[in-house]
Amino acid sequence: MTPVLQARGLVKRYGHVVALDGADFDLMPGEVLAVIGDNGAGKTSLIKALTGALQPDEGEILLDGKSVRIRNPLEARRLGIETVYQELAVAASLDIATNLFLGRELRKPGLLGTIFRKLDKKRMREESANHMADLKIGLRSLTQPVESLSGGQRQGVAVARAVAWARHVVVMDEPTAALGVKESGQVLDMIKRVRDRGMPVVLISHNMPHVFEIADRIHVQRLGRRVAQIKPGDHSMAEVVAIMTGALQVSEGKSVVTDKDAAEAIGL
Amino acid sequence: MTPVLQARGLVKRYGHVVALDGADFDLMPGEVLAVIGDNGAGKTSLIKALTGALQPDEGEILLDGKSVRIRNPLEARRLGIETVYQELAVAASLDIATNLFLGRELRKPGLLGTIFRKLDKKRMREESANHMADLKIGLRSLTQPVESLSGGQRQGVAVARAVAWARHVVVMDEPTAALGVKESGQVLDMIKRVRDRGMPVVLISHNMPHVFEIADRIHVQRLGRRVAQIKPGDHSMAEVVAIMTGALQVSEGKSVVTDKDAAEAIGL
Amino acid sequence: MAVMEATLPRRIISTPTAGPLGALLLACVFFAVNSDQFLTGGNFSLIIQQVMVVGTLAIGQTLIILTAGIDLSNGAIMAFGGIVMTKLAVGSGLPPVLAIVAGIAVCAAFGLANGLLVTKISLPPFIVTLGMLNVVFALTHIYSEDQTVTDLPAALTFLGQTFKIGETNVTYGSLLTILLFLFFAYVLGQTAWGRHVYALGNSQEVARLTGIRTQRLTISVYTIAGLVYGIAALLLVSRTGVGDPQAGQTDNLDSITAVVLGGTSLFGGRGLVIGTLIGALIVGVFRNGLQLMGVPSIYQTLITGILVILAVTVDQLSRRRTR
Amino acid sequence: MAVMEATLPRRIISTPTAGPLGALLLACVFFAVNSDQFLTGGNFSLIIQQVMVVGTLAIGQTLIILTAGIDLSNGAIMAFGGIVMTKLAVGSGLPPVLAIVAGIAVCAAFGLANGLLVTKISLPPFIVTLGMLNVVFALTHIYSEDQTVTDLPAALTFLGQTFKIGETNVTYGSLLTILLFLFFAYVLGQTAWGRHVYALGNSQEVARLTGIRTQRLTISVYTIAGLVYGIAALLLVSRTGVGDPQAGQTDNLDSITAVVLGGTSLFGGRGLVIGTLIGALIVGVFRNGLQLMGVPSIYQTLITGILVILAVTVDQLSRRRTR
Amino acid sequence: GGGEQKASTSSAKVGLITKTETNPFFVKMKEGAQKAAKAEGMELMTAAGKFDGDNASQLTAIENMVAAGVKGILITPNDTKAIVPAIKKARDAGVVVIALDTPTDPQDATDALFATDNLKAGELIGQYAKGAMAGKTAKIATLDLAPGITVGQLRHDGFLKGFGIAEGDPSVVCSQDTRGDQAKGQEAMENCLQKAPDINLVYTINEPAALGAYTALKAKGREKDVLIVSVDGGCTGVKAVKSGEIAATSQQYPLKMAEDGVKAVAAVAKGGAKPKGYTDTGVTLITDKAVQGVEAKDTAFGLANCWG
Ligand SMILES: Nc1ncnc2c1ncn2[C@@H]1O[C@H](COP(=O)(O)OP(=O)(O)OP(=O)(O)O)[C@@H](O)[C@H]1O
Ligand SMILES: Nc1ncnc2c1ncn2[C@@H]1O[C@H](COP(=O)(O)OP(=O)(O)OP(=O)(O)O)[C@@H](O)[C@H]1O
Ligand SMILES: [Mg+2]
Ligand SMILES: [Mg+2]
Repeated sequence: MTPVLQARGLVKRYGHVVALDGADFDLMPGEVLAVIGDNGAGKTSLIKALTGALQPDEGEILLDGKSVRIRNPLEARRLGIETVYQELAVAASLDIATNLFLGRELRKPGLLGTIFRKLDKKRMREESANHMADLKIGLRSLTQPVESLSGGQRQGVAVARAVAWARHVVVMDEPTAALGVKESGQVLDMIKRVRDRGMPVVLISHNMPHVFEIADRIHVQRLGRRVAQIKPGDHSMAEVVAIMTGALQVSEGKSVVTDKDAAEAIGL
Repeated sequence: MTPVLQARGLVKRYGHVVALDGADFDLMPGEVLAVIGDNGAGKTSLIKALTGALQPDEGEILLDGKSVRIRNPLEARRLGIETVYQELAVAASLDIATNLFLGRELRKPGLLGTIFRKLDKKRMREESANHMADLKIGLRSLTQPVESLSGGQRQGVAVARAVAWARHVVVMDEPTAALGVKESGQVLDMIKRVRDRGMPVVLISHNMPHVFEIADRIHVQRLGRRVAQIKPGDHSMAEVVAIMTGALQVSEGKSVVTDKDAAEAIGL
Repeated sequence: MAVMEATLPRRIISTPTAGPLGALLLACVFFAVNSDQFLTGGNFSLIIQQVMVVGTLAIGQTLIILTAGIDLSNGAIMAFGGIVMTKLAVGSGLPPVLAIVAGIAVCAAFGLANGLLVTKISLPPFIVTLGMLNVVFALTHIYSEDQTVTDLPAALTFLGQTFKIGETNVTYGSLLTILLFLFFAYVLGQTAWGRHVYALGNSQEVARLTGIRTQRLTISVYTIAGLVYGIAALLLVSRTGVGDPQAGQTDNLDSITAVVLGGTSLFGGRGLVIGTLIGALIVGVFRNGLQLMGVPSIYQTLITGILVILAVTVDQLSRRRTR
Repeated sequence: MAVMEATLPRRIISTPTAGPLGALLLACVFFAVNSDQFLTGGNFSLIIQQVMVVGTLAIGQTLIILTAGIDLSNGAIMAFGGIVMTKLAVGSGLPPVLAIVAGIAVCAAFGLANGLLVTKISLPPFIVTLGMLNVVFALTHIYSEDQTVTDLPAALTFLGQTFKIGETNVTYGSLLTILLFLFFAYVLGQTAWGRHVYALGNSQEVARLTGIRTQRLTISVYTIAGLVYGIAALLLVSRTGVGDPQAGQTDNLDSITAVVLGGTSLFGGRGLVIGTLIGALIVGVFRNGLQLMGVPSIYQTLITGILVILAVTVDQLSRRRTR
Repeated sequence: GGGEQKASTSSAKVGLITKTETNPFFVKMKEGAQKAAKAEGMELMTAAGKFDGDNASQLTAIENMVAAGVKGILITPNDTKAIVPAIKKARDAGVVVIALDTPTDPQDATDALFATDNLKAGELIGQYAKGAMAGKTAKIATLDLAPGITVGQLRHDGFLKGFGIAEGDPSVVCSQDTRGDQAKGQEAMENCLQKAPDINLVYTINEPAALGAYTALKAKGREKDVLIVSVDGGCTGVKAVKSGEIAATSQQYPLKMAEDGVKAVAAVAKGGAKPKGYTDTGVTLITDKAVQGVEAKDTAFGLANCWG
């Protein structure tokens, strides 16, 4: 099977900080791939490189096996890749419906739309209401500016937008970090439904229970590199955490202890 | 025992949104109190009111049983209340050490400090390094601006600052939301250590495992009000979640099912 | 949380133009009481004629400020455009209409240049347009040889002609200005381009991540603003009947004043172009009213300064109350 | 992540003043090649004298811009301060030193007024200082009755006196200006107040939540800036030898130019006051050099405009390279 | 301009500092200076203030020109008093300084003065207006320059003097600053007419302001029965006098001032004596409808001698 989205040897430097240090990446069709790693391991940098939000200094990206250059987020979007960024890409002073449709607004049918380019605000509001309802995020009004929402509600808007528009891949950078238990559950359900539609999902998360609940495969990022690709079933949560922190290493599918003290500390 | 920090009937309105609708609050000496609730339940608004970051429209706040008015964050700080806000109160272009000491800088000893008011940058850097090491947050350099850190590293800085300075109460609004597994663990350890020093901690979190691991008591916030105060031991996680979402109600310490469908849905 | 329904009066108060509108009405009431000549159709027609040039410049300024930019070069660009269209119309044998088109095109070109510098080299708009101000100012004087251009063909002064609404003479230029405001209110409020301008002003990074081509958008904003300055040039020419190389030297700050008085945030992303119209009218009403009251020039300056601050204060306090 | 050690040259390039400094040096080399009279101690002393007034104003402007504000009223405040100190010194029988103190105090008072309006009513600094510009301008003309004040006592012109460094005559005013820059570099970089100014500029909300008294801090910044404008007034008086009610009318934009050329961000929170000195010198060097080359004045305006843009471009590109 | 040629050590330099960059009056002055400099084989340097009243820029220009080694400086001072110390320094450094158009205060702060008398220019136009009104009750609007600019003040005062009234006379029903700008002149006139519709005499600081006033009057259909008088004598202005939009204007001669100034500096450079005292370059009332008792020339003369 050709991976849907693939990267080889990505490098990204910020001044004298190396955020990506030859990172590889493989996303298979129809899977939920969790990307985990310590803070600063380069997870966000990795997916930003994959979605056109930053340009890697070196390395190659392949979509459906073909080498591509994704120069900006718009190109990624055109390729059907939708992303929920960690910094919540929502425009604070605009309302929820406008945010959901930002960059692909609906116009009124007929002359009003083609010549006068008038927006169909009513239809966008209705469709937004449906998308938000899918996610079961309770909101009083779709016309209130996003800045007046709570952190979690705002996150919900970003997730709803990505899921509504994705045609090829959905990438989510810590989508549930600010969400409540109920809302988190809804996002996880949403991810499952997206996968059931046959679309692969990349999920960055620090929440191990979530990761183990939903991921088909786990990509472990460490010091700017992929250090392991594992299946949740093959390892315990503690082992995975140990791999993440460098206490264990995976070679040929088997875990190898490298840092004995650390491994003991976490109870292996 | 008098509660350390107490609130009665707090009300806060934003235009026609009521964020706090007569909320009560009690924090006992030496305890870790978790505040949980759905997105938009008014958790952040509650603790902002308690820490001087916003002025409630109605209601009373009591510190050690005495009614107080906390007019701004500085007054809260003077009363020994330190807070990690959800929006990460760090100054982006300043370095880590400066951020840790923002508002209570150390001056050089002697004339240089008293007359020339010269900062003792070296000492602040050293002490910062200690604080950050306590939290075991790995950072390359304390002189890099905070904006160049990853989201998790930035969160770490905010937590380290609060813990370093608190003298009376520590309040943390989702401190681990952006943190990796290792870093989250370190923050939880830190909270325990603070409690062991005898200082009470208020922890807002959506992470139920964390809450159950560390909280002595749980304050459940719903629709701008406290709807329950429970002990983690008395209820299962599923029950607590049900209370949070309104499927269960607590009366006289016992759970009562109010929304049968919802309760079934979550498997009670 | 309980939900209160927003009642209609509450809604009106909470629109961002309510404060400026209140200030404008207050000013009108004040001058109506203090001067017999103020409250006449003719005088209002006059005020609109007097603010139409700065008002039109302020439309372009609003667009740019909404993207969190600022334009210090707009008055200078307008002056250059005015000289180009009048010199071509009078001296070159070009048909007047083509001369007008050329003048407007030159303004749009300078707008484009601003936009390219702001996006392609990521320079701060303040400094780009400050530099451009000097450049265009110098070019105007070099190209015009400091000669006022007179004896203009009718096409260039047509907008200065009047027609009657009831008893009152209204110039076609005033009408065009009002139409421009309505047009841009529509564009900003009802089209995708308009929404993107707001998103860009909220945060360039957010707009970029949402897939908006921020560079292209920014360039289009500056170019369209330049085009609007070109129309302002035509309005100016038609109003004064000459091509004047000295024109527009204080119009950059005046147009910013109108925008800010109209409730638009200098940090971008918030504001309405209709507010700008109100802001321009506030300035015009004060200048006219004070003069009718016979206040000496220097005191007019004093009072205008105080009232600019006061108008924004009223606006700010009225917002605070609805919070 | 691997860590590369920052080597020394790399560090220098990455300081925010490297770009401006490079632009300044380039300009100096260019003029040294193109004019015999440029590269002399006397000429450099002259340039410093010529930029010291705007440079000092730009110190206050830097403080305010670092808080994400802006001050359009600084030139006008300086002019008023100059009139107050000269009129009091000449006409009132007040000892000259007290007259100076009074003039500086008046400037500080206007700064305070700006600060109060910005904080207590949360008005945007742009509009507050724009209003204040008009108010102070009018007051200057009313108070001075449009008369230039001459025959000043020696105390007011002392800073215009020179002393010798080697062969070169240097004015005490130049020295004071340099000392002021060093003082504020120290205050911003080495004291808690300075750090708080940066924090405030990064985000007012963040500063507030960290327990900084943002209102008090903002007011102190505007007041201190006003005080510095008062010193600029004294420098101006000592340089021109008169109290001039027309002074300073373009100094607001000129001082902002110096700040921005010096690499300080107009969005607040980033920048160095030493950069401002470099920025002011860039402007002064160009004016002086172009004059020495005999470039006609309108072309000087043109070239200055182009070079302002170019200098910031160089700065921007040099930063991009180190990214 | 002469700036294209590089600074050469051989030819002597002369500096010209005008009030502002852009007024056609000063452009003409530069033209005159340029012509004379070429004829004398000198190099001309120019500089200007940024706005009317800008003393600091002129001061800086003097310093830079002295540093560049000019033999002499011609200056139209923006601030007649404030510029004096700088001029003294330049003269101490051995540079000849000549005031053009506007005298310094005190006048002997410069070596010489080549100028028109602005007060006289105003007086002429005032006398003319008095005659032209022929006993009608005057309702006057004065469209002035800006607060505190000497030329504007002198012309305004001269007009009142020539008309035979004092400052504050009730016949002046509207006074407004225009900065000499056409658009502002128009706006000021519109508002004046709104305030006092029966205005029948308009004095303006210069012809652009006069033309602005004319446009405003025309919009009201009043252009025939209101008398507009002005000062300056630019070609656009004289044309407007010819076509009857402006009744009369006092013409000045910037070209001659500058030419004479450069020649005087050239003479010094060649070892001649320094120029001294006041040379009146003259002012002439230009009108096609002369009135008794006020000497005037017609527009044919005006057009032959106009600037701009
Ligand atoms: N714009 C930037 N400028 C400088 N350094 C940066 C920038 N963005 C990221 N970095 C650095 O690159 C490294 C990787 O950052 P990244 O955001 O990819 O980490 P992450 O794995 O997403 O961490 P987290 O889990 O905390 O979100 C970090 O050390 C960070 O400090
Ligand atoms: N500045 C504001 N303006 C308007 N409404 C606000 C503002 N701040 C909060 N709200 C509203 O008040 C309600 C409570 O918000 P709050 O931030 O306290 O919730 P929360 O419990 O902290 O949610 P989360 O878990 O998502 O952080 C929300 O509905 C929010 O939209
Ligand atoms: Mg990340
Ligand atoms: Mg919250």
